[in-house]
Amino acid sequence: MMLDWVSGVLLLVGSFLLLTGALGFLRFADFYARIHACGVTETLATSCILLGLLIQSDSAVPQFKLLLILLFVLLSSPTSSHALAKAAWNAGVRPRDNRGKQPLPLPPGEH
Amino acid sequence: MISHLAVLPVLLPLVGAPACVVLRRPGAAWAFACGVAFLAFVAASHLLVQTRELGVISYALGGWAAPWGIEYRIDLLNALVLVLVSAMGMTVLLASRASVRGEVDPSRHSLFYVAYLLCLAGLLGIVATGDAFNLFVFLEISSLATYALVACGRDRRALIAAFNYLIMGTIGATFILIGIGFLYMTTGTLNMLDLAVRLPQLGESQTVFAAYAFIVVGVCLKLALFPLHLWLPGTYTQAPSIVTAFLAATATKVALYVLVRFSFSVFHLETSRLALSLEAIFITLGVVAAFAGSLVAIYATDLKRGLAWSSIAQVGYMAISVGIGTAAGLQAGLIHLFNHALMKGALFLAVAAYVLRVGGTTFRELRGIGQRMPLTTAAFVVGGLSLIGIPGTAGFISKWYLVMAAMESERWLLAFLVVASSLLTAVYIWRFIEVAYLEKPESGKASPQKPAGMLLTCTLLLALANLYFGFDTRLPVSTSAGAAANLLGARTP
Amino acid sequence: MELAVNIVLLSLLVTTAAALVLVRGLLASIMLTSIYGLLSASFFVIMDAVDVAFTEAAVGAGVSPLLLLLSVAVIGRHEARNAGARPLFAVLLVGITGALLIVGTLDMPAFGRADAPAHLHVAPRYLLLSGEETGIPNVVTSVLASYRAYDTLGEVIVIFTAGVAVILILASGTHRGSARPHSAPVDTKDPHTILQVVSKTMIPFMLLFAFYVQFHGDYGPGGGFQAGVIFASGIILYGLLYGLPAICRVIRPPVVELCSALGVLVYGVTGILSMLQGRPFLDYSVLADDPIRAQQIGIMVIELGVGITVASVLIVIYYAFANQFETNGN
Amino acid sequence: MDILSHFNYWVVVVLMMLGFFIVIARGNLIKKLIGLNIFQTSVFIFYISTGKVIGGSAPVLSSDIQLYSNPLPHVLILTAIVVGIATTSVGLALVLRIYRAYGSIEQDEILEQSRQ
Amino acid sequence: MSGAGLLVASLCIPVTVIPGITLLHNRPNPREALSLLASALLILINLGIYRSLQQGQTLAWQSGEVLPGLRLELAAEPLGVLFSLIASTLWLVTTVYAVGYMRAHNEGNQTRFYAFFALSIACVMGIAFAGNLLTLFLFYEVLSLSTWPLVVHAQTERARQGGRIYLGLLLGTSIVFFLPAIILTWWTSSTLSFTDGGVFDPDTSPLLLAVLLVLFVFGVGKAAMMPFHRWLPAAMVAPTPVSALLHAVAVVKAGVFSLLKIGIYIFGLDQLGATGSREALLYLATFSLLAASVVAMRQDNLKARLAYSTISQLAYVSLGVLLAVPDSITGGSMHIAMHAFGKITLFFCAGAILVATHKTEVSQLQGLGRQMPFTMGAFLLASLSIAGLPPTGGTWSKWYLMLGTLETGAWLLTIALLVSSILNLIYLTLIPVRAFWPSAAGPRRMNEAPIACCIAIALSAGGCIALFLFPQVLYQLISPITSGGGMP
Repeated sequence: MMLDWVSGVLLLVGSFLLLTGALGFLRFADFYARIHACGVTETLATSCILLGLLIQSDSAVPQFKLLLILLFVLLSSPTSSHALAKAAWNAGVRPRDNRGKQPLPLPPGEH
Repeated sequence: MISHLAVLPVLLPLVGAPACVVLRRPGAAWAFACGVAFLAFVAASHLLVQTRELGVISYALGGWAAPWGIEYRIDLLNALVLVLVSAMGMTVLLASRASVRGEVDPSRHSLFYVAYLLCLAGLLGIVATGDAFNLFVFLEISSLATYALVACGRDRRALIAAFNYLIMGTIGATFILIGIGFLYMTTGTLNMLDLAVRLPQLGESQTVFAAYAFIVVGVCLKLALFPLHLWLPGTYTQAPSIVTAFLAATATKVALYVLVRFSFSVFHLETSRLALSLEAIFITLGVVAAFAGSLVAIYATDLKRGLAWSSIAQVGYMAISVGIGTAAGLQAGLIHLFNHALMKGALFLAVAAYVLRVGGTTFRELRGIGQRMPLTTAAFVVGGLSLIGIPGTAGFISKWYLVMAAMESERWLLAFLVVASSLLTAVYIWRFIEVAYLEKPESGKASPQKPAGMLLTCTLLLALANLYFGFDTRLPVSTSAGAAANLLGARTP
Repeated sequence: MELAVNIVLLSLLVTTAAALVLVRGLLASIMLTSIYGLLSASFFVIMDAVDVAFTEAAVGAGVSPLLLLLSVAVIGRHEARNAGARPLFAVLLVGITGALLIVGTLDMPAFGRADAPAHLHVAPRYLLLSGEETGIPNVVTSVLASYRAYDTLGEVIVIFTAGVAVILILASGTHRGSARPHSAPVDTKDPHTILQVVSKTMIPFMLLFAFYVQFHGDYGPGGGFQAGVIFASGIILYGLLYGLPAICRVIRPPVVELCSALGVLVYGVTGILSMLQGRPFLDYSVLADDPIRAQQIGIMVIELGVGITVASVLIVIYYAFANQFETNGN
Repeated sequence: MDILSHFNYWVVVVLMMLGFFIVIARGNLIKKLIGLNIFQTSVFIFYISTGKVIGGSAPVLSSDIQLYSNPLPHVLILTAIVVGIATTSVGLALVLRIYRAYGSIEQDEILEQSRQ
Repeated sequence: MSGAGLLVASLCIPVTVIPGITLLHNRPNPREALSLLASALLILINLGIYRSLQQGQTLAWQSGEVLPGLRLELAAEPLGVLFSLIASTLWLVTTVYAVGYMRAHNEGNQTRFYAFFALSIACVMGIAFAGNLLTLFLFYEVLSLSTWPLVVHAQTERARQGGRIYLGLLLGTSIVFFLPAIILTWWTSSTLSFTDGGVFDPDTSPLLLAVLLVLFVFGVGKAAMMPFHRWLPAAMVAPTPVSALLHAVAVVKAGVFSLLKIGIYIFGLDQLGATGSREALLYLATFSLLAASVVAMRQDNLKARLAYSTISQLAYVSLGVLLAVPDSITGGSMHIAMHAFGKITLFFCAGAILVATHKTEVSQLQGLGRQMPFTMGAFLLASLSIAGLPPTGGTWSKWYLMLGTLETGAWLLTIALLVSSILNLIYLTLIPVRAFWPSAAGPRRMNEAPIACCIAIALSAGGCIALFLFPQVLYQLISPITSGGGMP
């Protein structure tokens, strides 16, 4: 019973985080901010949901599989965010100010 | 092996193709492919003999009985088309070596033969199968191989042609898939015989009607029936000549087979309510195709393109025969299917020889070719006469039966239109003959003669076949009569 | 509940497709295609088609966007605005086809009814007897690999044909099979260190997972095709990160080409074995004395053939495409 | 016949037609292939819908399940998906060659070049 | 040799020399000797067939089935024997003539010329001995095709134009009318064999028969019935030996011969007489007969004038068929022979004039009689034969045709025939008369054509007279037809 509660909370938190991530993705000003919003929230959110499901499940094989998926997500999700950001940078996308108008000045050594 | 006869014609090229990949030398690949095609032809001929003696041969693949497993069901109709396709596939392949060397990028030769075998296997598989979905799978095998073969053409327009064919062909195949899906929904089976039994029990169903419509449109795309012919001229013109010869002699024939099979064996077009309107549609489209195709062919300045349009016209005749829908009509269609393969095979092989010799197929390049290549041009003339329907050639027999069928069903105007359109054929064939024999060749363009003995032999062989089947018609006539009777008599209560 | 998910997924599908119609620009289109594939995979799960969902996820959301991306990398993402200005004709044609389809659906049995003819005729036998006849719980696998094994052979041939076709089409100019690029491996000044490290640890697991899927297909979703796709993805991932030459050194193109034929031959020869013993093509009963055992052996062998061919053909196709990128790209 | 019973089919028809429309109306060759992809995938969705039995479960035999969905469409669509990806890859290979030969993949531009 | 063997040999001899002719393309003398040899042999064989027929033997040959129930058949019957004899005799004469003409005229591609000539003759033999409509049609079509290379021999644009009209009309009519007619006949009566008294059931629908007759008459384009006559003038671009043998004798006679056979053996005279469309066609033939004569008068080119004259004379034979009484049939059949000898002489003369003086127009021929007295004499004789005046063979055929018109009571036609004869006289006989007329140009020395040409002219002109003297040979040969027992 207790475990059910825990898993319920985890699932809810996960869903909420996904929603915020999605909102951020839509509303934030520039590419990097957006990818930040969903990249960060997604990893946590998926982990929460997977954990919640892990608790719900009652036999060993699915639990093992879920664990593997969790591991995979933990590895792949940040990496893909990184890859995206890097690709954007290489393609010449530059961070902008809060309203998304002005390009921010480049760090030293870049042009 | 006799008991496996039904599956051998398809299986040999199907398994032969991957085995052919191992052979890296083009010559070896060609020789191997020829051997495989020859064996397939032998198997198909045996099969025809067997079906003539024993009637329908059923072969349960995987050992599972029919509606649950996939069945090969060979009756006279399949057997005839199998023999035709494997024979033409073999002949064109035998002729191909020199032409492929002349027209296809050297790095691709051995894979070219692999693709050829795959295409052949696909076509044979379509014909042999008794399962609607299996038909779709083999249709795709042959189509994919065809796209690759067409793209091997030398001109960059070959790529466009292949791409257009891919788009249209895939739309057609998807339509067929939709049709098969509808049929499955309403009957729960994919086996054609089973479908034929179950469909009449449904009575009038919109779903069945839609299924038939989609299958017909899909098949007609493959058949290049006017106005769904748009892919054909480009494809035939731009593909390597050998591929054109192969496709013209086999692919549209197989599509016609599928149309006939679905219309009469599965849907019982002759008894259904749709019959009248469909009759009119097929006949109208066929007549329009016959005239439009021939007219465009008359104004073509390129021999290959002209012949491509002629194929559209000839497909029109076949559509007419399906539209007539009587036993005589179907027989006429099947005979024309058989004979047209012989004609177009001979014509396009001759074109392949021309390409090899003068490097192109425009009328300007072909001036005076009759003096330079007397035997090839003689073969072309025989094929052309056959196309016109001069007595003594196979084409005459086709025309005879088609006009007969039209008269028997008292469609006098149709009979008249059929003979009148064949006059247009005479015009474009004669246009080439004048160019070939009466014009002086352009000076200064003497390309070195490449050895093409096999090509010439095969071309002459097909030309002789055109003459032979103009006099001894027992094989196509009796087989098609039996097949037509089967198709119409297969009404199951 | 199921109905709600159903409706949501379908509306998402429609939205995606509509967006595809409206959007210009190839990169966005490819992303939408990928989404479409993923959504339809999810839909297939709702429809109880787990095997299909698995495959569609791998193909619709994986392989085909990958190939599209590789092509766009060569060609560029631009899509002209006014190209193909025949919308009226298109609307007409689509309207007619759609109307015909709708007409066709009117007489169909209602969605999901257990007494629809499709569920009463052939399928019940599979559900009732396949367990006894083949000893394999996953009915889709037993139908695929035994009852309709010939279709599956056709499927393998189709994928093999695609491989042959792609080489045939793309090989001109460059010598067949030698995917020797002209430029150096990807961007030496900016090595994807993080990506490389992460994926290097993941690739072995991917390959392992491929084997799991290959051999677990009898009991759950999976089978040769899915396994082949996953295996190939592992290899392709390596190629994407370390460059074509690197992967070509590990797995030589001619070998892959031979493997693609080998898989088909494994399948075909299994069938021919039965013929040599006087049974129909692909009748597995000759492979062992016990019929169920024989079925299992047969299914395993042909699934292996499928896996080999699919993996090698996908790798071959990747090589051919990547080679285009390396020789033409940037 | 109530509306809901055919709702799935109709939506799928809409999906198919959207894909079909892209194939016909768009001039970009890659976009055409994408459309073809959508068209085919929608047909797959249609097939799978026909196999669904409400209340049934995935056709993996188990002693405690009585009602299964129809496995046959699944088998067919597995094959069809493979056919689809095969077509797409061949099509893309052609597009790449076309790009190399014409420097464009827009139908209009290619047609114009071909005419010259 | 057996009867069937003779028939096959008659077909094969011209064909078998073709490879020989082709191989000898560099050596004219043996090549032409071979042609002469073949034609002489052919005459012998045809005489053999004639003798066998007179002795009452049955000569027939059948192939295997081409279509179920339908074979290729050869059979010797009087009309065919008559036709084959005329054609083979004139082949020999024409070959002699051609040797002189082609060499004198320095024509190119002579090998092709002789080869296709031989092929055409083989087709003519096939038509003559055809035992059913299918066989007839087969050789009929191949004849059209094999004469095309002869028509376009010069390979000039004008020759090509002529070739197109030639082939277009001949193939067109045969495919659009003849072939459906044959198929319709097969469909109604299940046989295509030529049969005494016709093949149709007495209760066959009259409408069908009427349509069939129209189809046949128009379908046999080689009979040059108006309005499908344009091919004949177009074919005049060919070298003169071709015009002479093929377009005065073999091809056009093949047309009217086919009509005769169809009339006699497919319809049967009784049925033919009762067919509804016969009368209309009869008047069309009459119109053709008169109109062609009128047009011929307006032609200045000699060969064109002869061509229109041929059209007119062919209409006589068609008329004979359509009258459908024994006398008219006799007249029509005899006219095949009479006109053949007459017209070939005229063409030979035209060719001789061309070779010797390079003149092609009628208006240039004034006073030519002194230069070419022999040629012009022969021309006069032949033109009399065409007009139907003694001492030439044409007299008899026209006589029987007149009898035929009188028998059916068609007075109008009798008058038409008379008028036409007068027109013939005007446009043909006036030419030699004016040539011999003393003209201002004054006497010049003799300048005849090559000796081979003169021999040929002498032979054919002699034939005209011989036919006048011994018409009973012809009459006896063809009398079984009208008495109802032609076919073996």
